[in-house]
Amino acid sequence: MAGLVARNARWEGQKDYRLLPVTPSMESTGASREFESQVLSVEPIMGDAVLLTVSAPAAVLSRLKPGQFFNIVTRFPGSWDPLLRRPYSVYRSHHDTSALTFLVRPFGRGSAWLSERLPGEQIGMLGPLGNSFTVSNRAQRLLMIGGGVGVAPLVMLSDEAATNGLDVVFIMGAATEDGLLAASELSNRIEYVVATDDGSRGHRGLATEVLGDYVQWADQIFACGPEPMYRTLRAVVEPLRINRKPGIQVSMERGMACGLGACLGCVVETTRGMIASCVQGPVFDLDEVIL
Amino acid sequence: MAGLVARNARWEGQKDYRLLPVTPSMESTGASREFESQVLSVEPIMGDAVLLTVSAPAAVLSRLKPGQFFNIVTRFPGSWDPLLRRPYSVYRSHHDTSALTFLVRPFGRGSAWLSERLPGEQIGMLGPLGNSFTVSNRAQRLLMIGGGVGVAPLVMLSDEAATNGLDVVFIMGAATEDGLLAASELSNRIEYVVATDDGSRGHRGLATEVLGDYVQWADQIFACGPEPMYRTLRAVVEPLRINRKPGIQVSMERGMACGLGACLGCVVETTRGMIASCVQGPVFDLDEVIL
Amino acid sequence: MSTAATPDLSVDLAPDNSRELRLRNPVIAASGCFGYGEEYSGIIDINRLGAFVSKGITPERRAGNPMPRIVESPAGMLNAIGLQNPGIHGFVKKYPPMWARWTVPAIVNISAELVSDYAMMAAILDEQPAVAAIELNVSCPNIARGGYCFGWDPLMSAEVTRAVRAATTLPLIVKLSPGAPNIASVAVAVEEAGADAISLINTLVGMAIDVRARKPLLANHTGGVSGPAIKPIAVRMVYQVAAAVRVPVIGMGGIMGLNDALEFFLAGASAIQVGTGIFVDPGLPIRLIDDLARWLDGEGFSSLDQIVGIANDGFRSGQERPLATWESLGV
Amino acid sequence: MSTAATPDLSVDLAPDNSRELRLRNPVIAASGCFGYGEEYSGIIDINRLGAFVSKGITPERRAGNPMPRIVESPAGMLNAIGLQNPGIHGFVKKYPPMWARWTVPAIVNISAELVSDYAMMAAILDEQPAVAAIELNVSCPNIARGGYCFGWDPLMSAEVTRAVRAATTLPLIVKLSPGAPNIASVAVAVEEAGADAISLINTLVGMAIDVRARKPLLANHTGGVSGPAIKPIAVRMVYQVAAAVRVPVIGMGGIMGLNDALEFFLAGASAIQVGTGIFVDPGLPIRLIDDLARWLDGEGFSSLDQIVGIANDGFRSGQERPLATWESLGV
Ligand SMILES: Cc1cc2nc3c(=O)[nH]c(=O)nc-3n(C[C@H](O)[C@H](O)[C@H](O)COP(=O)(O)OP(=O)(O)OC[C@H]3O[C@@H](n4cnc5c(N)ncnc54)[C@H](O)[C@@H]3O)c2cc1C
Ligand SMILES: Cc1cc2nc3c(=O)[nH]c(=O)nc-3n(C[C@H](O)[C@H](O)[C@H](O)COP(=O)(O)OP(=O)(O)OC[C@H]3O[C@@H](n4cnc5c(N)ncnc54)[C@H](O)[C@@H]3O)c2cc1C
Ligand SMILES: Cc1cc2nc3c(=O)[nH]c(=O)nc-3n(C[C@H](O)[C@H](O)[C@H](O)COP(=O)(O)O)c2cc1C
Ligand SMILES: Cc1cc2nc3c(=O)[nH]c(=O)nc-3n(C[C@H](O)[C@H](O)[C@H](O)COP(=O)(O)O)c2cc1C
Ligand code: FES
Ligand code: FES
Repeated sequence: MAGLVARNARWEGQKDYRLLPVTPSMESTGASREFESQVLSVEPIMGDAVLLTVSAPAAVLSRLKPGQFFNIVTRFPGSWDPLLRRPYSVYRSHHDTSALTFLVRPFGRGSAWLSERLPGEQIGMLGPLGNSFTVSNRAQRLLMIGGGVGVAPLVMLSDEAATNGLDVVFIMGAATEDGLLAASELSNRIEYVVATDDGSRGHRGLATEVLGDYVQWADQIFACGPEPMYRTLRAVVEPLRINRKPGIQVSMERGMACGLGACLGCVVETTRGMIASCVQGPVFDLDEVIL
Repeated sequence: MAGLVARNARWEGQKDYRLLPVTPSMESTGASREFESQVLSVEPIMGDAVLLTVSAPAAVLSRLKPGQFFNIVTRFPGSWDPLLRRPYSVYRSHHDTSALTFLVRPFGRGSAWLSERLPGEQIGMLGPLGNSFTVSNRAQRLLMIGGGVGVAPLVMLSDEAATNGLDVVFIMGAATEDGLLAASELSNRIEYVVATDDGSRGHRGLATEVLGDYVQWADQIFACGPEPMYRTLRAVVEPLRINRKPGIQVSMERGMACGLGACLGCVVETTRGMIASCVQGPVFDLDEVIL
Repeated sequence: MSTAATPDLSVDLAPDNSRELRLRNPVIAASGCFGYGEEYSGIIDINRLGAFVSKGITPERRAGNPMPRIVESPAGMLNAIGLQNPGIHGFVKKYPPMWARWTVPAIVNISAELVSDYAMMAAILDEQPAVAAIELNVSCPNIARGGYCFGWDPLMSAEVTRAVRAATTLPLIVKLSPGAPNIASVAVAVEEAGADAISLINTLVGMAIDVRARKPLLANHTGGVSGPAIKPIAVRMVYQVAAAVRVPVIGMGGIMGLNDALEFFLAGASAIQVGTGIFVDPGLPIRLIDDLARWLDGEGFSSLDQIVGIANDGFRSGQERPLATWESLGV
Repeated sequence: MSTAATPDLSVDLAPDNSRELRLRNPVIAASGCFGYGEEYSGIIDINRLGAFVSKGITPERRAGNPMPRIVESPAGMLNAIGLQNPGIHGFVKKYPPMWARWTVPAIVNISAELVSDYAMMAAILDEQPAVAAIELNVSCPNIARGGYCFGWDPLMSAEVTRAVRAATTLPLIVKLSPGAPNIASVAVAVEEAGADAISLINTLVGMAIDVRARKPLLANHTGGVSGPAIKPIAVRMVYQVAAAVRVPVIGMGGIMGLNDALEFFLAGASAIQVGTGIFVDPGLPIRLIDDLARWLDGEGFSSLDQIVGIANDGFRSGQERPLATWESLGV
């Protein structure tokens, strides 16, 4: 391999120390962000959805921030169909038991597979990935608004905010009462406001309809749900804001392949251009997103 | 659809009554040979193999003959990989409980999947398929020789022969003792002769080596195993036979797609030409097979 | 069957041919995957199919390839059967008489290495009342052109189509090869040469290596890839062909269920063929007929043609397009 | 890494080029699946790779296609990213300086619509010390020829190869398009035109229809199919190309593990690229290096070249063959 040495001599001289080699140990500790989790529990929630709790290395939990997600293998070993990993936001992290909880709604093949796991099974994880919700240090009052499984990252965000003594109003909408998050899932320091399409609980109609009352109260707004919800959100909030305050952070949902900014398959069109939502997202300032 | 009627008038006149329409009820009764089975039990046997027992309609059991097989779905629902069904010979049929038992050795993806099923799960079946071993009504002494999972169809054949008061010698070979069929799996009316490569039980060496002593005793020989075994079988038996007696029937193993004679992917080269082993096989007269 | 009654599933695959090819429904069993029909009798109700296509017939009898002839591939399979068949003369003695007693239209798939042989077979089939149509398989080597595949070249495809057209008045379906770089130009050429309908896609050429044995798994080395793995390629080609021609298009490639079938109809197929899917799930073609009727009904359509091509901007526009663009190259 | 030490995995991908392209192992991250390298730093030990290929670079900056850009397909995926990249000028400012500090060879993949633009980019890259080689992507529309894809035609592929060869002395890899009807003839043409190595296959063009929305799932309509689904086609093309040319062949298409990689080596590939497999399993390329070393060791081989092409009868025979035969058509 003389040629190789010769060829690389120029480089050997000036190795890049920003590029630390990734050792197998880093993989087991999750330092490389690729690791295997063990399923700890699977509990039904919000109708047909489940709360999937899995083990995770301490190194992963310690750097995890609300709004981040994991790109999860949702495939039977030995089968290449379905092929791609699926991204899931963290619903809650458990430092005591070194575990993570995800809220999974069976939708297509991947989520159906994931929601059918049994305790003890292994699952391939990649993460934590993406940016996160950022609570300004001047903010005391946080308004959360979630639609369907979109509540997942907002629950972790609310957990932290409540712990840090911030005031949180959590608005959730669903088709019927069954689709709602049980109040018991949220700290009792949090004001939980619900809306259902059929009025079976709380306000009859969309979550965005009860939103108005809280906009001027809030220092920051955090939302997660389908894109149509963000359009309504914008329409409702815009007239009530005074020079772009309160700021609105939204988590954008995109199909993903790599989850690492390499494939550019998950971009979000923004005033800054096409941005990879797996690295510079999934959380965006609603003001810069082109819906 | 006037055109259609017009076009088909010529045919309508002379409908084919050999082509009976297949009704949904035929599917549930297995009369169409495509049906769903429920897994009843999965028990370890012969080292890493399992005995898989599944429910089957009475209509299927009543026409099932030794040497026939089923083309079984070995895939997770919602996944197209691996794609094709796998053929498995019937190891034993249970008229009392209306069930079938297969002997499955985990080998690749399909057999691994099948051997991991749990009681209560559904499995897609197509069968019974293929021809069968034929015991001449002049035959009293039957010699069976099986290698590995190749013993499967010979067990069903021996069951029937013993019940019909025929004399059966059952020779089985395996690498080690663990690979052997337990004697308890065979009727005590059957003489069970074993050989192991390491001599851990019975004759040390190949099953074909103990064969010689029984050839002239036998009226018919039935074999199932890998093709090399058939070459040895032929070499050993040929010098001992008198004008092609005893006759030798072998079950040939071929990769299959349709299992119905439609794709011609499973042919065996014989003195009669390329024969679809899923319909005119898997059982062939060894004298006509070109190995 | 009652459910299947509601919307009109019938389709005319040879509108300009007086010996029309009108099917009661658009679900056809594909060539090489349904034998000669009888293999599936008793398993499914063959007479409910829109039609079925025979195994490929050649001028002379063929013994086919040595084994192994098939091997699984990711979400698909490879086959190299080698056109094992009794040859056109043996074929006509045996099968058309049997088919004459069936109500399901039987289409005969023909393969050859010489234009004259294709024409010869077509002339023989022309006289068989129980043969509803011919499917011309152009995925064959043209030995008069150094073996270059007929189906890869618009001119060669048109030449063989013209010769067969001249030899028979039977409805003529030309089955395109996915090996053609520009499938739409081949489609336009065979349409002009007299094809009543166009079917696609045939298998893509593939190979699998047996790492233990250190040689190709198939005795023939290469084989045709079929099944779900090729579906995206098939849908794309159907979409491009259905925009370029006006004759009916018959789509196939990896259809395993209603959603797959709908992808082809929405892309512009007037009918579909099911091949590998029948091996995996023999009940599939009949279930597709019922599921399709139920779906159309549920979506408020009264006939199948209301959905053909509705996902295809340029459906039957036949307009001239650039040979390729970043867009059409999938970039 | 200790295991990886034993057999010699090194490979020379430009034996006739004085600016050689010698890799410490044959595992390369494929273009468009590894960004510019940095995206995977910290996830895997990039410096252990044989090399990596950059995202495709174009003469001008490109914003890429609207969303959705990717969708899953059976045992594969479709992508229509639209070559989102900063353009050659923005590229050279940012990435080569970063790569200069790495020990892993960086290969730049270039795409254009004009022969002159390809040559312009090659000339710029020629002066970048941190660029180890150029991979010429000919799966692009040649607007001077009505958009006919460069890679579908031997002459057009040779023309652009010649122009790039004249513009740089860098090791030149030409990446073939699977859309070519006769891939071996394109390979021979680019070899004669000065390619140091040939890589294949790029994605096949596919499409998926959203049945609910009644339109194509990808905003671009068509997209490139990659992953296990295309592996049999890729292995077949590598087998045919490796028999026709003498320059090293780099194989890719659906490699997800050691057995897949070995299929390509045995078919005649001197090196492999991993694309979609990295998305599914980021640890794959590094694991392949170790698994390959262990396998060679276990099978008693002391170096990788001992297995290259051993399943290929005609390996590097370069002999003239008929354009196609029943056998080569998979029949
Ligand atoms: C950053 C991020 C966080 C996410 N967090 C969660 C979470 O906490 N809980 C959760 O349940 N899901 C979450 N998702 C969605 C999740 O990644 C999957 O897309 C979803 O589970 C469906 O995947 P599937 O395999 O079941 O369906 P697929 O088989 O992938 O999709 C079936 C069909 O539906 C389409 N489709 C896929 N996903 C959706 C969707 N969400 N809405 C509408 N159509 C869709 C696909 O394009 C496909 O055509 C998140 C997505 C992103 C990008
Ligand atoms: C008529 C018939 C009856 C059969 N009866 C039984 C039975 O009773 N019990 C049983 O366990 N199996 C039986 N088989 C074999 C069975 O059908 C499968 O081939 C076997 O289980 C392996 O399938 P797989 O999916 O696990 O491996 P695959 O993933 O299909 O195969 C893995 C690799 O091994 C090769 N291969 C497949 N099968 C074999 C084999 N048997 N020997 C060597 N290489 C192989 C394949 O070509 C592939 O390359 C029978 C086969 C036939 C044709
Ligand atoms: C085993 C097998 C044999 C085939 N034989 C033929 C043939 O003789 N003539 C032909 O035109 N196509 C033949 N085909 C191609 C199919 O008709 C069909 O075009 C292709 O398999 C794609 O459809 P599918 O994915 O539904 O199988 C064959 C396919 C298979 C799998
Ligand atoms: C998201 C994505 C982007 C790609 N971008 C490029 C590209 O810019 N240039 C190129 O030559 N090939 C590109 N490719 C093709 C791959 O480099 C590779 O040839 C193909 O995906 C087959 O390999 P695979 O099955 O391992 O992915 C891309 C592939 C994917 C999946
Ligand atoms: S998922 Fe690949 S860049 Fe975001
Ligand atoms: S498996 Fe199809 S003919 Fe035997």
